[in-house]
Amino acid sequence: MSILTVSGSPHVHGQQDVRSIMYGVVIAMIPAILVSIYFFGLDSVRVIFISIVSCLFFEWLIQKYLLKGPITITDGSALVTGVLLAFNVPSNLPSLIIIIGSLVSIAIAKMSFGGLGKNPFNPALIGRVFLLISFPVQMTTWPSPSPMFSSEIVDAVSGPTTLGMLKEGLMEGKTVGEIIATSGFPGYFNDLTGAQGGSLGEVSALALLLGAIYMFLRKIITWHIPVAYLGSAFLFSAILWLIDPESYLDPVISMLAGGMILGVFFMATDMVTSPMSAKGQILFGIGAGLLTITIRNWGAYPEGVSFAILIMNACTPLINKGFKPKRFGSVPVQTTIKAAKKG
Amino acid sequence: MSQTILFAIIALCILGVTAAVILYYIAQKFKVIEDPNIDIVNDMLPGANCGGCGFAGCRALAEAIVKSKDLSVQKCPVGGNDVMKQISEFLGLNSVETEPQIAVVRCQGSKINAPSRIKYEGAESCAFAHYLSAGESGCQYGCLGEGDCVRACLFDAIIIDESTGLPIVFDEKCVACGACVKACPRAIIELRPKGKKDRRIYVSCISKDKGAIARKSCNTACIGCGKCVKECAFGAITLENNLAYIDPLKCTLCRKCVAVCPTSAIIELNFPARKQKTDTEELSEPVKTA
Amino acid sequence: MAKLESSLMNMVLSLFVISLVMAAALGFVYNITKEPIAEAIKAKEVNAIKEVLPPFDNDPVSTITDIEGLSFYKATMGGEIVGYAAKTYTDKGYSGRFDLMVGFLPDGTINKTVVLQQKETPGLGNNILQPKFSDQFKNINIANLNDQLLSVKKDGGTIDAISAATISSRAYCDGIQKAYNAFITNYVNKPTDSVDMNTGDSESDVLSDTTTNAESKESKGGRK
Amino acid sequence: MEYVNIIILALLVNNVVLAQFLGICPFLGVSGKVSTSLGMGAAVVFVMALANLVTYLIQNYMLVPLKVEFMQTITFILVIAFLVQVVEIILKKSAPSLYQALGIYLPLITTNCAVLGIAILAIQKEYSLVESVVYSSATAVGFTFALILMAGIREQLELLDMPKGMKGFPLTLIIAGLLSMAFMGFAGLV
Amino acid sequence: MKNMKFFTEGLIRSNPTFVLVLGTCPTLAVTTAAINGIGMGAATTFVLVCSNLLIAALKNFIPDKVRIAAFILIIASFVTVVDLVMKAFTPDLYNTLGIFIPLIVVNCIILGRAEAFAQKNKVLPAILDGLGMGIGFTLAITLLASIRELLGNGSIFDIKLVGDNVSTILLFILPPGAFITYGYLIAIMNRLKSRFSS
Amino acid sequence: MKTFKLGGVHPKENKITADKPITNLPLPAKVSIPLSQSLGAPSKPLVDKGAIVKTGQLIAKGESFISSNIHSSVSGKVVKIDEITDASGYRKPAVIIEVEGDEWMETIDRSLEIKTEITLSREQIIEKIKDLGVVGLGGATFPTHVKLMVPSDKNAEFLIINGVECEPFLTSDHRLMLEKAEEIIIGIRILMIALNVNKAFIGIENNKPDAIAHLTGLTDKYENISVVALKVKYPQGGEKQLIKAITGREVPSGKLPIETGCIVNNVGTAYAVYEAVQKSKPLFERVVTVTGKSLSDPGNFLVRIGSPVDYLVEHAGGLPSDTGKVISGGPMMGKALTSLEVPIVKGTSGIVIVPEKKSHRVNIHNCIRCTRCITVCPIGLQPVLLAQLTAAEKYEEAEKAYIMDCMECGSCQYTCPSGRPLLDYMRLGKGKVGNIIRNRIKN
Ligand SMILES: Cc1cc2nc3c(=O)[nH]c(=O)nc-3n(C[C@H](O)[C@H](O)[C@H](O)COP(=O)(O)O)c2cc1C
Ligand SMILES: Cc1cc2nc3c(=O)[nH]c(=O)nc-3n(C[C@H](O)[C@H](O)[C@H](O)COP(=O)(O)O)c2cc1C
Ligand SMILES: Cc1cc2nc3c(=O)[nH]c(=O)nc-3n(C[C@H](O)[C@H](O)[C@H](O)COP(=O)(O)O)c2cc1C
Ligand SMILES: Cc1cc2nc3c(=O)[nH]c(=O)nc-3n(C[C@H](O)[C@H](O)[C@H](O)CO)c2cc1C
Ligand code: SF4
Ligand code: SF4
Ligand code: SF4
Ligand code: SF4
Ligand code: FES
Repeated sequence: MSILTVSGSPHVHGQQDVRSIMYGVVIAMIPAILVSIYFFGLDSVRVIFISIVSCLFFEWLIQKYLLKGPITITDGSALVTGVLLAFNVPSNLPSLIIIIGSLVSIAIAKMSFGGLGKNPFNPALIGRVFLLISFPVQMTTWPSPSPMFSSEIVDAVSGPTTLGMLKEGLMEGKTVGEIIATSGFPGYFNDLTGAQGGSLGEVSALALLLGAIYMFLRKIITWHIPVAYLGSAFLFSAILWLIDPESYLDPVISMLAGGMILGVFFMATDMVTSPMSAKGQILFGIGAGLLTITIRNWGAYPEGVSFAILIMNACTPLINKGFKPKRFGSVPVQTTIKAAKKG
Repeated sequence: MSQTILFAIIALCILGVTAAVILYYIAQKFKVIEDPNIDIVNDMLPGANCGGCGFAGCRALAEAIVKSKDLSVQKCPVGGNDVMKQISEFLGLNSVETEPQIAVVRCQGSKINAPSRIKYEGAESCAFAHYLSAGESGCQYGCLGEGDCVRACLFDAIIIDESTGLPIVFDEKCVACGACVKACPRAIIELRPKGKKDRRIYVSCISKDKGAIARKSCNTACIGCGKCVKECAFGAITLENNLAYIDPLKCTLCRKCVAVCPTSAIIELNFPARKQKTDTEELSEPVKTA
Repeated sequence: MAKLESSLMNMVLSLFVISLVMAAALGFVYNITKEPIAEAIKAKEVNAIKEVLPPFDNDPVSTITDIEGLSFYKATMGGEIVGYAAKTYTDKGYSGRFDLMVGFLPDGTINKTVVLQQKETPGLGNNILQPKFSDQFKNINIANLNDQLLSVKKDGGTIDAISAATISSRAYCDGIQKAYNAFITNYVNKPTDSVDMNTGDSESDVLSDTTTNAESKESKGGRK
Repeated sequence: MEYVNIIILALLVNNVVLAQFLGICPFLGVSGKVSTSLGMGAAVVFVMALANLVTYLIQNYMLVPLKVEFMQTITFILVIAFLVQVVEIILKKSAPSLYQALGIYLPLITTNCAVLGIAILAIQKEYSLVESVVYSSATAVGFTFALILMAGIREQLELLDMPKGMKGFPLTLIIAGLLSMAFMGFAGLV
Repeated sequence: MKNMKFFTEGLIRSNPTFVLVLGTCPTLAVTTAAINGIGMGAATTFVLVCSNLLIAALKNFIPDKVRIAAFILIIASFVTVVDLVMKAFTPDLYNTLGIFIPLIVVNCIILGRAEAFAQKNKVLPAILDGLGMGIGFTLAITLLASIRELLGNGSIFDIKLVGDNVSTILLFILPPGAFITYGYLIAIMNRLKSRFSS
Repeated sequence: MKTFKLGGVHPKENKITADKPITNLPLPAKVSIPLSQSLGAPSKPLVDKGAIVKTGQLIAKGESFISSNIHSSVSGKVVKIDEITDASGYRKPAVIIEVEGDEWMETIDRSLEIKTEITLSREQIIEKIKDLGVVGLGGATFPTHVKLMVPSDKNAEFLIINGVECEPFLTSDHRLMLEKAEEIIIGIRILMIALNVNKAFIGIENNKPDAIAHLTGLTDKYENISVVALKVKYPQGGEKQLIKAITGREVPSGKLPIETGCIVNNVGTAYAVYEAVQKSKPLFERVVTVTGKSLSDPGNFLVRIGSPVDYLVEHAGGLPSDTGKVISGGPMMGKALTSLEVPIVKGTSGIVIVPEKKSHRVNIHNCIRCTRCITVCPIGLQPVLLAQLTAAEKYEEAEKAYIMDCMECGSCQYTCPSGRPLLDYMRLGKGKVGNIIRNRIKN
């Protein structure tokens, strides 16, 4: 007999651990990674690779030399951050800028607070917003997606995103109808399957949805945030569209365009930075949905998802304070006796 | 030119004087009776109202100080230590001059002296380890090494020595605040007079087990043999519940008891090395940890 | 000396005295700095005018005329008009209003433009300060171009917008266009009406051949 | 619409703390707890609105007629300090419970540069009396908003152990930076 | 020698920016360019020294109950002087510092020093204290401003250090950059301090 | 199928001894009977060193309100009354008896006949249960007689018999229900008389269909006793959850089950009550499951109280060499032993041998705020918050967040993907908060 271990109960543990959750998210992102490689080719591989490696490297560096604590880069969270950061940038982003983004995500947004689980804001989004604000030129010049093996020679520099095109058009005083008619608008099908311009990860809504379904089945995410988010955003944009279809986008395209699907399923659901009760998560989703549409339509930035999620991240502790789970035995006993008699 | 100056003067004086007069009368009319000490302490504070102390302004801090009569947690970033000293003098808080004290750890049950018989896994908390079991060595009095005392110390004056698993106190950092004493679930840490030239002698064990049992779990346990009691010419050592205790007020630091203790449970600190001590003297000499 | 007691009298008195002295001192400083302040403001204006116009020897600030809400200055060299400077503005900037100074040669050619005051985003919008951008307006004459003149290429004009700062670039064009319109209607097309121009005699000849159809074209767009 | 614009601008787009850097000291100091932040926020709303009302009157009925606009700073700060004291004294006596909730924050407000800053800005922006009061109230609500967001986050972090050197001001500032980054999303709303 | 201590106190040990963390608004707001740091620092130092001087000189003439009001009056006057003088002689700097010049009045450092130091000390120490604090403040915000200018604009004191086509990290001269840079600077100072003290 | 609503987990059942009949364990050479075996104050010894005792003889008396009598489990000589190390390694007083034969007290009815007729009155029943040292065998070892003395202002409506056995591995209750069903039903009827209730439920989890069928068959003739099949979900066996599942009633926070008119007793307790009341047999032996995947011969044993654990393990095939942990009780709530020399006590329901590989906790990460602990908490607490509050020593806030309601079921820690020691902190916090509350009441 070896030395006996003494610990408090329970002495058994469930199946899921941090690693399986994080790698689950990575698996869920694989379809989108493949689609992005299909459309953007080697550039996509470069961006994803650099982003992952630098995220892991910075996490290791900080844990080893600054925090001097245990090194946990294998827990998968930096990996998720790396992939998601890559998903949030254009495929032609210079490597140095990607590295700066990773540094911001990991060093400022995550490790300053002590690492996994302690960060109040979503690291990948902080990285992305940091880059968007710092390098607006590079971050808003999108290469057009060009399917691999396709013989067309495409204008590699600017394939505007659905939303970018819209914003631009509206500023020139065109109506939504005109923009759609004149600008080679991607349309539902392209938005869904791939050919919409934009960041690596938002190219194909379908691939992202596939990953989301996987995460559902694995119980990595719950329905509350995505449903509340998409629902409120859809309703809000539908109302605007009904009021004035000239200047507001059709709600279905609104849902598919931009980083909506990516943000809703992969970033708003980050458990670290979202509320801890079901009601709170629904409130979080609704808030993010409304903010997204507000910023998209009236703000300076064409895309509101990142900001909306970050702002709701900031509200999360307050939401957590407001919503407590229902407690056993918090109702007077007579009520339960009566209820039991009825039922 | 003179007109501007005149108007400036008029504007400011009218404002200033009306303000002062109104304020004076309102202050008289709405006077609230309070502990006058609050005002005095408030006046001692810098009055920057910066909120840096965590209170809502200087007056709030003054109120807190006067009410709690405790200065240990209050800090004014603007005024600094001097101001706090002045306040404490005024409130008569630290007036009793005590001999400087220091925390001592009364356990030598290190990884070597008291080898582990079981392995504890769980919350990094001595309090919980204490609740859960007697401890890895089996000594139900000894240090659990999970560092509750370390976490309690605000001055980084106490750390766990990796090699022994026991806490060590840094003389120069410890301010004898007693936080670690309160934190230790086993009452291992004691505040003792710092001693002349930082020299201290104390029994580094608190096991009340009978000799044989105590010895079973730890090589350096006090076994209650009473040799030190006999040896001490000053009556500084008492034996109770199988455990010797050295009264710091009576102890003259003569070091005789240290020599006679069969288990080296008595520790001497900061003394010059003994002259005739040879390396071979005691093969089984336990590791000194303090 | 012992500290004064806090009696009502002492309190009012000391505050009164301090107010008095301080107010007096302030008034005094104010009087001293009044002139330099006014001069500094004027110097800034003159400097800007100097920058956008060829050398002159009069005091253009004294020739200030208000046309359509913009200030126009006339510069002469030895009594001969060398150009007009217009202080114009736009509200369409990324961060709201910014002020510009444009220099026109008597024949309607833009001599130079400078930014007087702006709050555009550093590194983006504030690249309008860079000569690379503003020099594009040099030597443009309305006569040589169609009415698309002062707009960025995206809107069909000739100006290369600063990348990722189309808004600021547009706004810049908007400000210049404002000044141009005012200049054309008041100095070029209506030479005799410009009554309050104290030297409004000779320029009509110079400019009479400059036909223009510069309607006040509001450039579309701008952020909502 | 005019007022809505002023409100959105002051509350979100040009948030006093996060974009304009006014009132940072209390923002850093009093944002430890949500309850305290609410008290402080309420006090600031009250004092700011009152201060803007009074400074508007002083500017337009005293400084301008007398042509001593250069006395703005000195008169405004006097009036604000005076107001704060009066409010404090009166509250303490006549509404002790309210004083406990709000009054204790009042002294902090005198040296809060947001109050003086907004008073001066309102004059610079040539707001009317009503606009000025709306502007200052919205600004103060914006201040409160930033304060409670920060307090919520700090309360949550309080329970976790943070890296050693980062505790206190550094983390608070970095959170403020990230918040301010998030708030940049509101850019261009009006 | 003793007087020297009054001077160095504010420079390092009680540096208003990094240790006391007071006067944060100008620290964050004007530090978009190194030159602003110097300007703001100089203006603040001037007010600090003058008000310390006057308050130390007048301390016995000011009854206790109105001392805050009197201090505010004195400080506000000097601030107005600075305001007027800068408007007259350095109009460009005046424009960039904007509203933060009049706001020197409410900078906690100044009132704090008046209360904590000047009203209890003689004139010379008060001046030295003001000078030390002021210079400590100036150096600190100039450091902060230099870092922000370098990262955000690629220049220091308007001297361009990178090529025209190199993109700089814009965020650093925007509000978030101010908070973040300041936060990390304090963290670094804390670390240095603990390293030196142990 | 009935179950409780809030929270719950489903650990792997591993009931490997479900088919192993209860076997009588031979007497050990020496037993150590601790003087503190039930909740409440330790009992006072009545025998001295050297005394000769018989099986079933009273050797220690419970003197305070909540404490119970202790009887000798063997016959032989008291060799000493001394401190022995208990399960957690602390030294506690015990009576140590050297076994000499097996001579039972004459008062005990050793006949094999099942005595169905209940002759005693309510008071006599309770008195007998008290005298014969019956305590709850479901875990908390709460003296049963105390439970039966329902306060005069409360009214018991239902007796609920807890045959859930939701802990993985353990099967002692299961076997008892199969082998001693008739006795258990008589015990239930006795308890019903003692409590003056006319309805009893037997709650059994659905993973024991044989027990459900067997008991349903036997209770058919009693219309006031019914068997309720329950969904398999941990902690179904928790008193509050069981009451909720069967009656739909919720025990209010901080209150006892009697508030809902329910009294819960374990099946083992019911059997012990039968033996005490009908056969005058004190509680000196119980069924213990000795199990573990690495054991060669796991089983359910009828064991005398005071037998050392290693003796039991010996009979279950000997201690495997790779053992890393030994648990007294089930893996969800049981206590890890510090040594194998400790005695079996009234509350020991099982001994689980865990191989070294499986005896360590999973890697600890920072909490990722995944909310799983909150979702599974059957009390609806926020374990993550409570653990953080405890670690930060914010006990007042922990109290306000209802830390005292935690029933220490361990679901939270079981499910936490970060392997946070949630229950460790919860227990610590409960201890501290409990002290604070006690001090408050005192003052
Ligand atoms: C923080 C920030 C500041 C900006 N500042 C300006 C600015 O000052 N001027 C400007 O024209 N665009 C600015 N923009 C960019 C606009 O939002 C918009 O992307 C651009 O003007 C139009 O893009 P284009 O020039 O590539 O067509 C800014 C963007 C961000 C994110
Ligand atoms: C301090 C204390 C007092 C109790 N008092 C009573 C009581 O008066 N009546 C009763 O029926 N049960 C009482 N109980 C028993 C509990 O209701 C419960 O049955 C017992 O703690 C065992 O529950 P468990 O095995 O689920 O932990 C008490 C328990 C404790 C800890
Ligand atoms: C989490 C938890 C699980 C429990 N599981 C069981 C169980 O499976 N079987 C059981 O009889 N008692 C179980 N108990 C104990 C019961 O709550 C209750 O105390 C017991 O049934 C009362 O009966 P007793 O007094 O006869 O022991 C459990 C308690 C807790 C807190
Ligand atoms: C469902 C899910 C979503 C996640 N989303 C993100 C994300 O958007 N950005 C990110 O940096 N990390 C994400 N992570 C990884 C991890 O939670 C994150 O790095 C932590 O915020 C770091 O403390 C996600 C993890 C999960 C399980
Ligand atoms: S807690 Fe206090 S007494 Fe203990 S080591 Fe630290 S400073 Fe000394
Ligand atoms: S001395 Fe006490 S508190 Fe410190 S490690 Fe040992 S047991 Fe823990
Ligand atoms: S151990 Fe306590 S907190 Fe955890 S799930 Fe069970 S009842 Fe809830
Ligand atoms: S289950 Fe664990 S990781 Fe998840 S919220 Fe609870 S403590 Fe945190
Ligand atoms: S400088 Fe302290 S609040 Fe602005």
